[in-house]
Amino acid sequence: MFLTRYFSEIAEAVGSLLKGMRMTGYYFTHHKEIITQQYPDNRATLVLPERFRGEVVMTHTENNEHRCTGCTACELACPNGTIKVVTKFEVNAEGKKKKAVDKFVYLLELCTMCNLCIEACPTDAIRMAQTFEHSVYDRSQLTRILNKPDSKLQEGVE
Amino acid sequence: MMEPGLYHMLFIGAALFFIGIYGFLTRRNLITMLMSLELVLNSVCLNFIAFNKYVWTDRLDGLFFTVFIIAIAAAEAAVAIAIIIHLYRSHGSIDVSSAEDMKH
Amino acid sequence: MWNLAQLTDLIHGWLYETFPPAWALAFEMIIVGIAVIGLFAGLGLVLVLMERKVSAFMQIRLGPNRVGPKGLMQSLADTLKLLVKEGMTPDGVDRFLFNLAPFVAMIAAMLLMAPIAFAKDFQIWDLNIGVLYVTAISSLNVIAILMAGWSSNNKYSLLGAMRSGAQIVSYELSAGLSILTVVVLTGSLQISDIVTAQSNGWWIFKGHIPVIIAFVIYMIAVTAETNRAPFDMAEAESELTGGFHTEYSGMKFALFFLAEYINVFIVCAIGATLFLGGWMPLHIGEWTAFNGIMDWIPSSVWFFGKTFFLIFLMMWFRWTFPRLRIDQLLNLEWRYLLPIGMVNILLVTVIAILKWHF
Amino acid sequence: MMKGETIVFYLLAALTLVSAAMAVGTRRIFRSAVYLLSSLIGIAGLYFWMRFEFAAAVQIVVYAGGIAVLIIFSVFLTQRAGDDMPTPPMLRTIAAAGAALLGMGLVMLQLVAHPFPTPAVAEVDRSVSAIGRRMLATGDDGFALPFEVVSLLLLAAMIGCIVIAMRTKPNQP
Repeated sequence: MFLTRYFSEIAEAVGSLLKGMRMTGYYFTHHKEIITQQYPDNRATLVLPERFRGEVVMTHTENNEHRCTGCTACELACPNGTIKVVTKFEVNAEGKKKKAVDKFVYLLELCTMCNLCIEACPTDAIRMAQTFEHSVYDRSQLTRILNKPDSKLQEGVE
Repeated sequence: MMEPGLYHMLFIGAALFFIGIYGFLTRRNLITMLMSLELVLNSVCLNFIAFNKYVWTDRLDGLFFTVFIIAIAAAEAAVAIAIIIHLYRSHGSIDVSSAEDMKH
Repeated sequence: MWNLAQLTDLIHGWLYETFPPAWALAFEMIIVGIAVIGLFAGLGLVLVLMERKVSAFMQIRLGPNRVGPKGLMQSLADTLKLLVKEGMTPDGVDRFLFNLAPFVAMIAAMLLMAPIAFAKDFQIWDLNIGVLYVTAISSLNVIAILMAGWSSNNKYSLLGAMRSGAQIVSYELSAGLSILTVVVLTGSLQISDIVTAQSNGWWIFKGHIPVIIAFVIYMIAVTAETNRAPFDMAEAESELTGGFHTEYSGMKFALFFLAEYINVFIVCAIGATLFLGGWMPLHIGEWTAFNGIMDWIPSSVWFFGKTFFLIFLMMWFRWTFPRLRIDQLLNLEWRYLLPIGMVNILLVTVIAILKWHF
Repeated sequence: MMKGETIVFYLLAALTLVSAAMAVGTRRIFRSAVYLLSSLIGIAGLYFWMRFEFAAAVQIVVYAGGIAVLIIFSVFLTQRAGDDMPTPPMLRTIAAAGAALLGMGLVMLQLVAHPFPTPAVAEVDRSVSAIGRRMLATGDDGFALPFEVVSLLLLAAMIGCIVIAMRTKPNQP
């Protein structure tokens, strides 16, 4: 029947439009749900989501020890060639030579924060930090060495 | 003669009429000819209103004639433009000379 | 109390005592002109800021909040920027029409101010054909858009202008029909008559369902007529790079922009006058105490309150609905709004003849 | 000193006549349409000046809002931007101008010579409701029949436009 279809179309259209207007009207009347961050002003109180990925850092304990064994699994996992692990051989107390990390070079300018290196790391030595203010005046400052000077491998990490 | 009255209105009406006639005679483009015709119709309307205002003040006939002329002009313009656009589609031009094959 | 007629009478009397009549009339015209231009500037500033704030809140944003307290000076800063920008005239345009078009848009908007009753006894020109005058002059708007579109010598502008022409000419019919429903009930085209006819209740309350339908159709049709989203086919940034005002910059663009907002204000003011009682306060039957309190609120506050409510409604449409395609747009008008409007006006005529309205 | 009303009249008359002359004189077709529009608005202003508000509003609604837009649309559909119309041949221009001037002279001679009757004093009520009553009255001074005839004519014009503008299918000859 033509007329019933005509009017049911109109009723349907009006109903769906009112639904949309109810949604925007809800947002309009609930100012507390505003998600805009007034960024530079609220830097002190800024809370980032837990899973936000800013840059790769290496965790160090208070004794200046890290957990990186220099296995280069992260280097292999990285799709962009962001990480270069320079290794050296250390002589341990028993007189054996052992591979250890010399410089963990991280090229921030190439990194896409894809998290693959963190997943590849067998010893949980690196993690994603939440810092995001990365702008610098010189590109060379984006090349970072993640292991702190004179840091040692944590005991018991193989 | 400074105070505007019937003669001023009739002068404007006559001038508009002959401006329209001049345009109708010189132009060969159908749309501009239609525009000239609109001027002619308007001059007639103006005369009707002027006579209603200054001579037969106790009647409304001039106003009614104007309203009916405007309605007819609207119908005429709509039909004319439909014909013009159809002519443009079939002949690719709206010059009156392109419509000459209707003679045969 | 709150009587603006005393103020206007005072100025009128003083002018006619001090100056010869011709000069007094000229001065009155100048005063009215300055008042209208001042209202334009004020409305432009307020409406632009309101639109940005409303859109921001509806999209869970904050909106402008840097210039001045809570961003209140933002539109002032925008105006300053547009004023000092270079007004470019591109090569190959029809210079005369290109520069004339924004002013035609402004003049049409200014002429529309004449019959609007801003408060009790506060009206520039109480024409006996008030509503018809408004529909007549508002159709001049399309001419400015067509002029801008053609003279820009740009295919996007031309397309925008043609879309806008088709749209405005067709939606004018629906707007006119819904205006006619109120005219049928009132029996007069004069704005002051229409307002006083609503002293015992606004038409939207005492006109039964047909007037409500007419109100809905009116709001849809004027949203289309002022080229606002979801009917902004003439500008359609994402398809036509701005449509008819693609080539405009600086002050000429600002005039188009301002004319759009003034038109929004005017159609909302007319809608408020026709359906929501203009400056008439809300009265409910025999509740004298309630009616007394409502009378105490000045009439201009009532008028602007209703108008801004309708403007808010239009902004709500704009920031909720997606843009229509041109064929959907014409479908909506010719298949739905126009037939419904015609049946509606028949219903209203029956109601008016049988005196069912109260 | 002239009254304000007189000045307004002369301004409106000048607007009407000058823009009408430019409408038939210019070689750019879109400008011609815009000048025609301003001439029509000038005539509406003259109606306002004579206190025929209803006629003025109808003039603006139908001419400015309808016919001018139609004409501009047909210009959009049939012309290219930037094209000028060719100048008419000199002979035709002179002949047309001569004919128009001659006719104008003859009409003006008749006009000045003819005495028009003095007006009846009482002005009839020209409000919209009075116009509406006359429009639908069937008596001696009613206009119900022309009204119906015009509405029939509009219907016929509408059907005619639809028939003319209907696109014939491309595969048929």
